[in-house]
Amino acid sequence: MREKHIGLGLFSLLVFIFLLGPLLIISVTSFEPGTVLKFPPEGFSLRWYENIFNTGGFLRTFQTSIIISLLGNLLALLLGVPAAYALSRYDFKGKSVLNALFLSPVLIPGIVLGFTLMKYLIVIYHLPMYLGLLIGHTIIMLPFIIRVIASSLSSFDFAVEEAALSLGAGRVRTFFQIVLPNIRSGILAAVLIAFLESFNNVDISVFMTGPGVSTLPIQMLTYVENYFDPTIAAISVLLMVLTGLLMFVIERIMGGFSYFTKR
Amino acid sequence: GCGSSTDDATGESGSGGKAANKLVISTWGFSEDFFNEEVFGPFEKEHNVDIVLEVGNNAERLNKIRQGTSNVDVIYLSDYYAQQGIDEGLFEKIDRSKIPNVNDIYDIAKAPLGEDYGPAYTVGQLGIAYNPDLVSKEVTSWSDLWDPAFEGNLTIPNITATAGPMVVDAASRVAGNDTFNEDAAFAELKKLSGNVVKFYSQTSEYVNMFSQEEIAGGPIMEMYFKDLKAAVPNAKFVTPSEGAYAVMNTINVVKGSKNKELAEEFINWQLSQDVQAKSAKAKVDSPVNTKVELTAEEAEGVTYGADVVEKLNKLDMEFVNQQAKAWTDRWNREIAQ
Amino acid sequence: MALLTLDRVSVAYDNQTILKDFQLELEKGKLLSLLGPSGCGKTTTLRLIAGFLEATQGKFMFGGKDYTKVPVNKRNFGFVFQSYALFPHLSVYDNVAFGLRMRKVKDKDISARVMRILEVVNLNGFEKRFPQELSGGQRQRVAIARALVIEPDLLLFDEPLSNLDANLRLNMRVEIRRIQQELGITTLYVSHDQEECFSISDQVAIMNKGVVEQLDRPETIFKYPATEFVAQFIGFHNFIEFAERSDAGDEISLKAGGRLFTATAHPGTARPGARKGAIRPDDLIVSGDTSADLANALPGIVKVSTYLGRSYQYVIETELGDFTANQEMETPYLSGQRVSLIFPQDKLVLVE
Amino acid sequence: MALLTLDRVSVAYDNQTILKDFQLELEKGKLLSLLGPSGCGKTTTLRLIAGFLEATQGKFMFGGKDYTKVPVNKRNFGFVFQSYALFPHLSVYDNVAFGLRMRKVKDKDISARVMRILEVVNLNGFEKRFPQELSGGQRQRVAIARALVIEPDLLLFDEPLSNLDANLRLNMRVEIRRIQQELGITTLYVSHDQEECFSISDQVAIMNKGVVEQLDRPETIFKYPATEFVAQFIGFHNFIEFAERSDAGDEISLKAGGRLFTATAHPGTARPGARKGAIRPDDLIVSGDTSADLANALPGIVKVSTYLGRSYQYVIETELGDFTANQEMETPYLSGQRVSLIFPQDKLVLVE
Amino acid sequence: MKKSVIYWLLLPGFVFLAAFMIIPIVLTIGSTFFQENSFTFEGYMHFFRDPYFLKILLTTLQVSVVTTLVCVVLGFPTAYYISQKAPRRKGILLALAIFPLLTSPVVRSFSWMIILGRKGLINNALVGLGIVDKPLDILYTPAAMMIGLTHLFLPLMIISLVGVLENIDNDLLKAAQSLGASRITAFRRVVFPLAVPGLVIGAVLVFVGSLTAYTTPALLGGKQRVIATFLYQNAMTLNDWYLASVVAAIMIVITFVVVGVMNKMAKTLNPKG
Ligand SMILES: Nc1ncnc2c1ncn2[C@@H]1O[C@H](COP(=O)(O)OP(=O)(O)OP(=O)(O)O)[C@@H](O)[C@H]1O
Ligand SMILES: Nc1ncnc2c1ncn2[C@@H]1O[C@H](COP(=O)(O)OP(=O)(O)OP(=O)(O)O)[C@@H](O)[C@H]1O
Ligand SMILES: [Mg+2]
Ligand SMILES: [Mg+2]
Repeated sequence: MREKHIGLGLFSLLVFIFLLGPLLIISVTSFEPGTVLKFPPEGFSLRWYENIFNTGGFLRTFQTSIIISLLGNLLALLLGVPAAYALSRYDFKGKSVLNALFLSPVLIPGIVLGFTLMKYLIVIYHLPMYLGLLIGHTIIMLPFIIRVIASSLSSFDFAVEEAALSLGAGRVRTFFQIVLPNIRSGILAAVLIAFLESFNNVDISVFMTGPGVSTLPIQMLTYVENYFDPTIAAISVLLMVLTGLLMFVIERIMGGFSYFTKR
Repeated sequence: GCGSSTDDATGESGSGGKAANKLVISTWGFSEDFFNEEVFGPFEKEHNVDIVLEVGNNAERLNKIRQGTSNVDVIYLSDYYAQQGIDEGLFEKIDRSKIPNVNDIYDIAKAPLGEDYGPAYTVGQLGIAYNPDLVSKEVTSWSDLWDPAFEGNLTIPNITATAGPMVVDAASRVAGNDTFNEDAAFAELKKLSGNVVKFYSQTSEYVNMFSQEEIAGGPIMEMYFKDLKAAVPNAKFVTPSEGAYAVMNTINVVKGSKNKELAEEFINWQLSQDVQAKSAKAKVDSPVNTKVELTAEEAEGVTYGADVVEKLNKLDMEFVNQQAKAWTDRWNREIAQ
Repeated sequence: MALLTLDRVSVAYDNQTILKDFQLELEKGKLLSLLGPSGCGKTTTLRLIAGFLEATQGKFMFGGKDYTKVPVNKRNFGFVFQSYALFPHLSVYDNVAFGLRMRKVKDKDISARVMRILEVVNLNGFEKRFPQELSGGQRQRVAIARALVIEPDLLLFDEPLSNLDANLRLNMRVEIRRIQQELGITTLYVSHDQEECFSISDQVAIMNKGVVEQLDRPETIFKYPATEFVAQFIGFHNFIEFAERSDAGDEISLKAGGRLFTATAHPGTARPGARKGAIRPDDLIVSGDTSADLANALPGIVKVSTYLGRSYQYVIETELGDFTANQEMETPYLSGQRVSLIFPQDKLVLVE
Repeated sequence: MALLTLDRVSVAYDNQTILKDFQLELEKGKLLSLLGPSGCGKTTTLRLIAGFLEATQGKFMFGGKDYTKVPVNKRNFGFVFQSYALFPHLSVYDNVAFGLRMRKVKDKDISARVMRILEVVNLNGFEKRFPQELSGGQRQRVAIARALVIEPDLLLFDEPLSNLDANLRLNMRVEIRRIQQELGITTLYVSHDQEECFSISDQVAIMNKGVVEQLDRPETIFKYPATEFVAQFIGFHNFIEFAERSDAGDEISLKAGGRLFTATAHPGTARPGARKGAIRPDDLIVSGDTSADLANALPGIVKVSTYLGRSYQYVIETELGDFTANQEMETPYLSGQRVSLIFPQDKLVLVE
Repeated sequence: MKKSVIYWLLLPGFVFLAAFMIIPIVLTIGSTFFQENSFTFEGYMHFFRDPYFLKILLTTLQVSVVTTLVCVVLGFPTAYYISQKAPRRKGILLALAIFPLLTSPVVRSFSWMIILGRKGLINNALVGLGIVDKPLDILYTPAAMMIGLTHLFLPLMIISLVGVLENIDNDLLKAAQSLGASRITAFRRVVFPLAVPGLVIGAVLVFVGSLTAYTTPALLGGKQRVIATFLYQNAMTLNDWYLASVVAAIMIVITFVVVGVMNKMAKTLNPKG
């Protein structure tokens, strides 16, 4: 049976080459000493990495991006997890409507959503810019959180939940101690997708940034409108390294990616 | 420091706050280090004011001004977008007496959008850059873009880019019209479309394509030529015989600013010989102040000298703005196919 | 008064009624088994009592209080699931300790109690394993340990031993019964294994299609099934429709196909109208003696003969239909052989 | 030659060896049962044969061909899973029809065959239901129907009846045996139910810790277990360690605790060295007659008495340890009563 | 479980979305039906009468559908492969799969230029091997656009699929195989339908993403226009939010229809999904 996997493995390898090949090129070009992206690079230099740290905007907006993405994620989890639970555990009237509703932020072109949010949150509701940015990001994360968690709950054996209840655990406690640990992989996947979605977001952020408030993608966008050097490639590489480290930490601290294991 | 303060920038919309010692400037965000050190920093020190920056491209920043979501005092915009702001009444009229340095700048830059509104603090030129290794012909004129030498080798700016309308104008000239003729321009552009590999929206695309030899050349602003040269040392920049186009960036005071006088003070500072010279030498912006003197080396890649600047073709931004929608539509239908 | 009372309870899935006007009573400290065919609603009844299901009507009383609306986790009932329902992310130890932790038992006591109960279910050494790493039977034993360890007010078992092998099943049921009696835990028990039910129960309820057909002490049910369904279910596989019946003192005279039979009138069999006779295969005697005048006998021919381990099973064709009889013997009768079927008078019962 | 041969096969999960040098042979058309305690490797053996698991070493031959590397779907073996493994997205009908569709059977024939087999497993009317909407027993019946309907070269059953009630279990096992014999399908059967195994098997293999302890005809195993483990497992719960043994013709004389016993020397019990006696609780006779000189008898005191439905079960304390005996009787002996235990000479066997 | 609890669970999310998104969007879209205070379909008629617009709409839909299909074809086996791996490997592979999301569109398009360009790796290889004698035009064609979009959205597809695939009981696949299904058939008839919920999520994300994507088509797509181009031009350059909202409304309706159709199809594949 092992041999049968070879075809599949080969196919997956090609897909991974497709996904990662361009990243390899980016990584290589980020070491270009010259002021213009080149492939193959004409030498080796870390100057564009230095440039990231010397250009004030990147660190500052990186921080903002992280904070917004994390806070938004937390908020989306608080709002989304109960909803996902209700949607996958129970049958009730209006379920399909609510399902569609919770998915809807994905279905609206980002720029229109961004513009509308700016018009309403900032202009009409008079929310501070930072809060507006947070709400906007929460909105776009919510569907990912709800759908991914709901789909992993749909394969959860709820008899296990009943067992916990019968042993005296309250509903809330059962949820946190029994249900949650068993859908870890779903939660982690949801959080990851949502985080990336938010971290990379341009459409919403473009409208929700203002004097002193900006996110990394916006900063990067601004940068490439004016510069052509490999700094952005270097940032991409750093982000990948950072993600890699994060994964490594998850692996080490939380006992590995058993988070992604079945049941 | 300026720009780097994220604090209290959030709660500002609508409320005045400590407006007296804070100046919000909306700009593109390039050469931030240079601006912080040489432009904003000294001004902050001299006037005991905190400068807070909003960065982004023209359209985004103008949109925010429209919605009033940010309490910007001073805004840097290209002339095309500044004209939109003016048409929509978004800017304060300036008091030129408060900006004495305006008298030292090229005429073309003094009031590109009318006496009531801000001057251009930099004027660059849109010419043609090309890679002589790939183009057999020596390029001297806009009409050379139509030459078979550029077949499948050319990029031109998209209509929505700042330089887009300039190419439309150039096409009209190539078609032999002294005054702008829209139909002729588009007919000519349609022919050009065959040579075009790609319409570029961002200069970075141009630079990348150029360095990878996906293109041999096309219209580009002189300010970016140094980057092309870094990639292709043989690259050439020419001012076409019909004349290059003036690319002007203006600086205006936003309506409702509580710091109008300080804002005008700032505009004056931006036009000062000191700032202009420094930014020219750092190759950040081409100077408009006539008192700025540059050596030949310093002038490379910079649009410099009255003789050059005064010869530039200048579009009527009000007209361009009125036509923008129609041109975009025609461009999409007739050219970009 | 009964500790537990189900008072005309109905339960439905979607629109399909599973239990209808269901009645059940159980006294404190007793063990009652629910026995019935697949799909008759045993699990449903247990789930209702546990609080996982809501009745569409009726009342559930426990200890004199109305429990109909009491939430699951406030009931302090232990439940052993048919599908184990172990916590996949917890080790065997933590699975068992869960209920104790919920009760804020001290860590030291937890450890002692968990280890003791794991010993009871024969799983010492498995504390650190996770459910995925256990065989089916091992999982079920963890489930039993988990429910037992909390010493609940009511224990609910849904076929707890069905995946265990015969020996373990034997030990476990003795163990369950011992613990149940020692602690005096009132218990409701569902199983397919009749012997299991009979051996550990104070009372047995035979269910059919959402209704209790008979609720009695095991001995009574075993000997005197009240209805044909119960009789069939507990192993009276042979039935005779008698045409006539006349009761005379201790003896009941019966007639079928022109033949006369007698049955002893036990208190349980004195069901007035009943004219259907029932007898177990084990109680039917197959005799090679085909002489005419045996009492309560019926001539027949062996149709099928199967080895059952201990005994041989025969299907015997007679003028009153086919009968099944089990008999221990060294050399079996062969197919086609003529035999007599003898219906011992005290083993023949009458059911409705 | 055997149709199926497992030749010194080993299987390991991670680093833990489950089967070690496992040997098994099965002849065409026969039904062999694997019987053994929970966790002994029965399921593992089945999965190996089905092709779901790979042996770390050894060979699996089927029909004279090396099947070790043949992919699952080319084996044409039917498998009934312990955990059902029904397709949750398919209706009962489509679940059963799946295998036929894979064999490109015509829609009309599929329909006929599916409906027939659903009738066999007593599930007509359930065609449109989905697995989630069935009770445990109903699910298992669907799984059986799904495996039977394709009439496979080899049928593998993993405790197929464990969730069915006694009656259905009885019907189903007769049905399985009938189909198996009619179609001559070679079958491997795992069950915890000994009676089930004995009644339907041509051969029974008793497994212990990944090894076959005894493989024989059911009658032989039932009467003459070869080892203490097998004896214990199939219900010889009473053991006596004899100090002396002397064989003389048909009879074996034995001595324990100063008492003399005799056992009949059946061919199966003539195990030279064996000096451990074993006897079933059912075969031990409990007598109220405590007079000294009964043959093969041992005096004792009743410790525990339990009702088992048909009979009473006694635990009796003697000088040779505790013995368990089952006895049918109207009025039971009471705890504390002095009794005699009689070991019928032909029921006492000697095991290793 | 009281019914009301269900609604309490849903309420916070609902209120949040309603207040901050639904109402604003409905008002924005609603306003496209009003010009000078009277109800009108003008904005929409304008578009649907214009064959030029319809053609672009069609092209965009084509690109989105093809991208979605390609993502399914590439993503499904890969996700399955990942889901079968031991936990540790699985985590690493998933991490690798999401890396593309971390790169800026501009650098990414540069790397595609390196790969697909006239002097790029592929053309160099093709010409070098003598398979073609003139470099192929791949960059700046609709194909390049689809490649870029696939590269961008494939990770989302993979993650969504791994989420459901890893929860499918392996015994089911084995049961299917034992019933005579080849690995592929078992996959198609059992694993695939059971993975449908994840597939739908993945497909919706990819489809909507491709439909509304602006940067990637703009950078890689050459002269090809997509519908998002109009939206951006109107919104950002021409400051015509009325038309932008009209285009947005059209796109929203299309997505709802497509998502609806996908859900329908999913239901027939897996009625219990
Ligand atoms: N979730 C459900 N939806 C619809 N019908 C159901 C559901 N669960 C059970 N049923 C039906 O309810 C009836 C009773 O089911 P229950 O599980 O109580 O049976 P049971 O007596 O425990 O059977 P078994 O001995 O097979 O476990 C069955 O006919 C079953 O098909
Ligand atoms: N995936 C696994 N990983 C590790 N150990 C396993 C795994 N599956 C089974 N085992 C172990 O292998 C041994 C044999 O398991 P198997 O399932 O074959 O037992 P079994 O005889 O079928 O038992 P049961 O009658 O309880 O079903 C058991 O000790 C079990 O704990
Ligand atoms: Mg049940
Ligand atoms: Mg097993």
